[in-house]
Amino acid sequence: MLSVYAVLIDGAIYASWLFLVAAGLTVIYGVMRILNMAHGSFYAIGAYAAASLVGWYFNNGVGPVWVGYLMMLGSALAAGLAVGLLIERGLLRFMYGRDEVLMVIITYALLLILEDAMKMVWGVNPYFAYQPYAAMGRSVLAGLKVSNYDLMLVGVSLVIGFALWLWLERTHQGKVLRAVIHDREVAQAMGVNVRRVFTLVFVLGTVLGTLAGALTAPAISVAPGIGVEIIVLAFAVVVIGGMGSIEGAALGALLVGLSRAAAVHYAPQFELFVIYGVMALVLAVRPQGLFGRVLARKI
Amino acid sequence: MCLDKTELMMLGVGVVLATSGLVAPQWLVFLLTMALAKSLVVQGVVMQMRAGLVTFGQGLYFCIGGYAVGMSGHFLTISDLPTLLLIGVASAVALAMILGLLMTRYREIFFAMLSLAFSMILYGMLVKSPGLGSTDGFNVIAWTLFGWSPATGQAPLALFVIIIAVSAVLAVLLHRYGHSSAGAMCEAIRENEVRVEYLGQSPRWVLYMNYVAAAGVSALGGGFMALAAGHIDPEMAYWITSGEFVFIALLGGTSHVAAPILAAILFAVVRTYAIELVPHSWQMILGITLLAIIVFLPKGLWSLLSGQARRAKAVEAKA
Amino acid sequence: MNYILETRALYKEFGAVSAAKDVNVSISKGEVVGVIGSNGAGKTTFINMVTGYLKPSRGEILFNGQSIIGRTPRAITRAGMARSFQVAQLFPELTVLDNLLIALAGAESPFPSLLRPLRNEGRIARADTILGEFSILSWRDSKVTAVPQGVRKLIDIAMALIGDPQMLLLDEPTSGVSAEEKTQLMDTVMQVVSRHQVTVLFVEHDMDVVRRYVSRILAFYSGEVLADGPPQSVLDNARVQELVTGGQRAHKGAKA
Amino acid sequence: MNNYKKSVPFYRKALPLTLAIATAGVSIAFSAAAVAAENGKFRIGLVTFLSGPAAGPFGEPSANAAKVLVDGLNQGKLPAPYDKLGINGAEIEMVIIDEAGGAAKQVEEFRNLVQRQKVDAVVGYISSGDCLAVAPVAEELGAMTVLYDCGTSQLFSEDKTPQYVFRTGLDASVDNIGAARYLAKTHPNAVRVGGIQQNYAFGQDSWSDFTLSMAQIMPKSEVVESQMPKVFQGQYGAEISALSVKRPDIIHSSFWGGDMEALVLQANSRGLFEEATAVLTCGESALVRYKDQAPNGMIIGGRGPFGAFAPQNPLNSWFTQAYQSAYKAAPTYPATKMAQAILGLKFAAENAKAEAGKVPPALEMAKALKGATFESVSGTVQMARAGGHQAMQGIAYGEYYFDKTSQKGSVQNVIAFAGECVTPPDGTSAHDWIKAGFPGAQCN
Repeated sequence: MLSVYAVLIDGAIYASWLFLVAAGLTVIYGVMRILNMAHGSFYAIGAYAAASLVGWYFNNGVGPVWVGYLMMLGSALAAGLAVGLLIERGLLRFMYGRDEVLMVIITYALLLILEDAMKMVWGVNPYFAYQPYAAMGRSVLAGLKVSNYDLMLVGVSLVIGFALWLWLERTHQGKVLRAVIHDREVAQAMGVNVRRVFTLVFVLGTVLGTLAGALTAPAISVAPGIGVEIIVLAFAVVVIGGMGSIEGAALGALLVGLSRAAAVHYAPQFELFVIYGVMALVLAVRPQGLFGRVLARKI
Repeated sequence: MCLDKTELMMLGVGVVLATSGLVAPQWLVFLLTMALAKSLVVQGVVMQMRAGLVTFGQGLYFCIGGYAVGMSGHFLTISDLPTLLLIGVASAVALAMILGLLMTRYREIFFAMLSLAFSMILYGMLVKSPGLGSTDGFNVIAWTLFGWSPATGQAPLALFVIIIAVSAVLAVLLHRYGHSSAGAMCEAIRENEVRVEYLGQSPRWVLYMNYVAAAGVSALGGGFMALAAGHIDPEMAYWITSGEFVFIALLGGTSHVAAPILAAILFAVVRTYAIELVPHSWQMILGITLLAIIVFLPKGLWSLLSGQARRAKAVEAKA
Repeated sequence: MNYILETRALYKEFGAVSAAKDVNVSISKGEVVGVIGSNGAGKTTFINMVTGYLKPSRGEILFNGQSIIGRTPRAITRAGMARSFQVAQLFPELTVLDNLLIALAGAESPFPSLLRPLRNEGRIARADTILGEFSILSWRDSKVTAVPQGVRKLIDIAMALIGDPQMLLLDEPTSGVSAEEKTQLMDTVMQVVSRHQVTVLFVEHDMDVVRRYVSRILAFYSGEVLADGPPQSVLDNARVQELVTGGQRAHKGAKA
Repeated sequence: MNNYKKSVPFYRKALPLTLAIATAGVSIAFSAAAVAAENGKFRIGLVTFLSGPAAGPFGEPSANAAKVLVDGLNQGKLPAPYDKLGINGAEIEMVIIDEAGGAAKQVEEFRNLVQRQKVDAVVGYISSGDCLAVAPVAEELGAMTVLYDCGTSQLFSEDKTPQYVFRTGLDASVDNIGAARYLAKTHPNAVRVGGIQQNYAFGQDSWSDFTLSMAQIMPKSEVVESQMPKVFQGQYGAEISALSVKRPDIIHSSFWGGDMEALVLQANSRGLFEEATAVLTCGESALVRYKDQAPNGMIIGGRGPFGAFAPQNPLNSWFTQAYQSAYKAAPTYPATKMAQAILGLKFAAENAKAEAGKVPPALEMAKALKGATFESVSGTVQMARAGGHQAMQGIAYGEYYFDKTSQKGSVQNVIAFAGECVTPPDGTSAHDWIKAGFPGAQCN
């Protein structure tokens, strides 16, 4: 019985982490139709930025802990803005209108570059900034000891998810965005400044990526390759949910999170490919993903 | 069958390379062997690119080919090279005939992602199989050819000659396929599937056939890789490996069967020296190269050659 | 009864909108039928249903007396019904010649050959002839992307015709073509199709164009066949004038 | 017929160019090969991870250790018996290669090292897959090869009659037999055993070796849970819950590097390591980094008498001091193992029949190292297994202890087990030896 609660709790926690990781990816794809392979690198950059800054803060003198959390968010925001603007203004905007799959390959090249760039900046030694994670302590849920930090992650991803949804569905800007999603040309004709929208969205997506990294950093040891490891994971979630849909990403994350937690508890031997199994299954039944739209071609 | 000039040329290049193997240093012979093995996989990727499909999971068939060879050597103690390779190709084709039924329903990004998913599932299964050495993989037994087993140190050169022969023949076949009705139909599907349907053709059938064929070709590459390296591991099915194949495909371009071979060799040479000279940032070099190719040579390195060729033609015309 | 195409009580609904209401049309071999009607009257829907691109909600379609409901476009094409498109459906990155060669190879066999080359004297000669008939041979070796709209429409039709269909459906052959080109383009098309002795049904907005070539007119309005018969009688039909030809003027005004 | 050729592009013209480029490539490579000629120096090809997750915890310390040692040797700074300049009087020159990229690529790089770079010996390899793949090539090329870290028991059962391949590091089964023996001594009453391993060969082998040993050494113990998360996953929330709901007394893990640190952090802050005692076979490599995030009493090992477990001897104190001054940190076990491999190679070269200042032929070096006993930073090493190609050494385990005042972590209650106690004799695989109840094991 306990393990059933455990599955639900672990599933929820893992799902919320997955959603944090996948949100940026799906926002960017939804508006710009770019499946951004470099998203994993954004995640890693956020993690490195936070880990190095927070680590430095706690290793030199003992300030109040909450400053550490502010630093995490601050570093993620700064890194996201910088990297996002640099890449969108400096590279991607010259590539718009190219074939979707080609864009994937472009971002793949970006990933290769960023991976080494990070090695140059932060070296290969792991960064270990555990204080924000440890400081929160733990609580007991249904007889299971859970880290409060993980519970906080659940809250954060709920907030972010809801905010994104509100923004897209309830604000004027969101309407503009959806106009762009549905038809770039028409939006342009309606006088929407698509380029500005793109810049905005890409930077937003990047910040979401770095934020996910920064929030994960205190719980892990930040080492080379963490970015590469999560890309495929995020892809799977987004594809399952239907690329470009926030609700989809949320549902996909929940699906993957729960099935993985269940696998870990009841059938550890399937854990490794349960994610791809779910993805292949969903795609086989609904090629466009759970929330994806099919566009019939007019002739 | 009469060969046209291009095909004769390709066979010629093959002969030249093979003979140069006799004088070239062994490390180079080995490097070229590996490159050619990869180029076979890339041929499979290119075949699908011509039909407008980019696969991020060709490592699946690369790996199947390699493991089929390794396992039939290990468990069935088959050492005859042609038999091993045939088993590899056969198993890949068999799998492709099943997966193809599903894959041909997908296009663009979905095809890419689903192919990736399948190869990652294989990766997961292999990692979960201690019997097959899990991530360590296992060593492939020494091969023989119709009962003849090469003396120690001779195997790499022998394999080099064999793979050149195979690639050359395959290049000729693929060249013909590229110019055949079916090959043209693939490009037509890439350009406008609805019209193909209204020509009384079944795009899915053409793609299916193309998918299965590509799987077979790639498996051949996997088999050769296993025999050359003497070792196989699940890394072959990892998505990064598949990404590398896409990389090489774009590097060469899809306009000519020799392009993947050229690209694979270039890639191998560049990477070897990059790792040596800048061991800490060779990925970055690859990334920048890839961007440069996409921006400046969207049709791949081959467009350089063709460009030159056209200029040559022009000069000829003037003269 | 030797109707080549016959539809019985054909219905098609898209949600609330109905694009076809009880459409009964019978066309005999050798007829040249013009279909008129303002945008959204259901002309293209009719063609799409007849060629299997859309499945009708209810009703029956007979081609040479055989039902073709639920058959794929390729099957219907193989049965001998070819079509052209409102927006020319070509292979943009290939040459005009290759477009036709592929169309020809496609028509020859449902299973294209893996090793025998697409280009052989036979096919090329055939393609050249048909390009000649449409007098666009000069474009033969240029990429479709480099070819003007009018020519593309002709290539589109040529690709439909090269497989020797029994019946040809032309969906607005002159759309996207300037007014002055129209007549000349239609003349070429009609000369060729009459030479090939193929039953033709074509959709057209411009009444003068229609009048010139057809032996019979179908007037569509909001999914229904408003009138069906010899050109004059249909065009003089009061409701047609009110709802179709009149509507067309308004429609043209809107367009301009 | 003819005229359509116009629309067929370039192919005919392009192929000579292919030919040109191909030949150009060949000739370039040729010249490159010519450059790397013999130059009288003792050239060592050094292969370890410079990129990827293994670079930080393993690759970098190893490479650093190699640099420290080679500099020391070239300046003749080492204490006896290694006070001779360089190797056998010849100056040492290193060619460092990144081990990342998979076994197939490593085979390619190995051939490059031997045949193009013309190195006199290759030292390296962390990944067991790479070791397995490289060994046969080394034998084929007759290249003196010293494997320093990889732990697979398969190595010498694949390479049955080794000639040029040696391993100065220990077989992974030793870690886990040792771990079981340590538990028997320190936690005799532990019953419920859980495990969490990275899901790849090393993790799977470690777990099976450990469980088999426990069945023999602590028959009362039972396995209650086994988790195998993806390697480099970093997040172990679900696994930790799955373990803790089974209420184990002991949790065995062969995690290493970032994964291990993350596991310790997450499990510790979720109280798992308070209820259960953790046994980390690779735990020593993060000794200085746990700080207060690891519980006191956590059992850690160093895959042999390495790192913090290395004994006090002149060689080790020189090495530790030199490493400290060069990299501001104590050498962890990968560093020690690398040093041991290079010392083994030096021993081999200097005991091979060759005049001083000359690089002895590979075969002579191999003969000299086969079955030899040499002094190392980790004490005396006997090449006593796999027909004299596999080092046999004791293994030690200890408990982590963090001192709040000095903010330093250290190892306590260290118990060392002699090599004969934890190493299977030749001819029997680790599994069979354990299952048979360690016949012939001599324990202190």
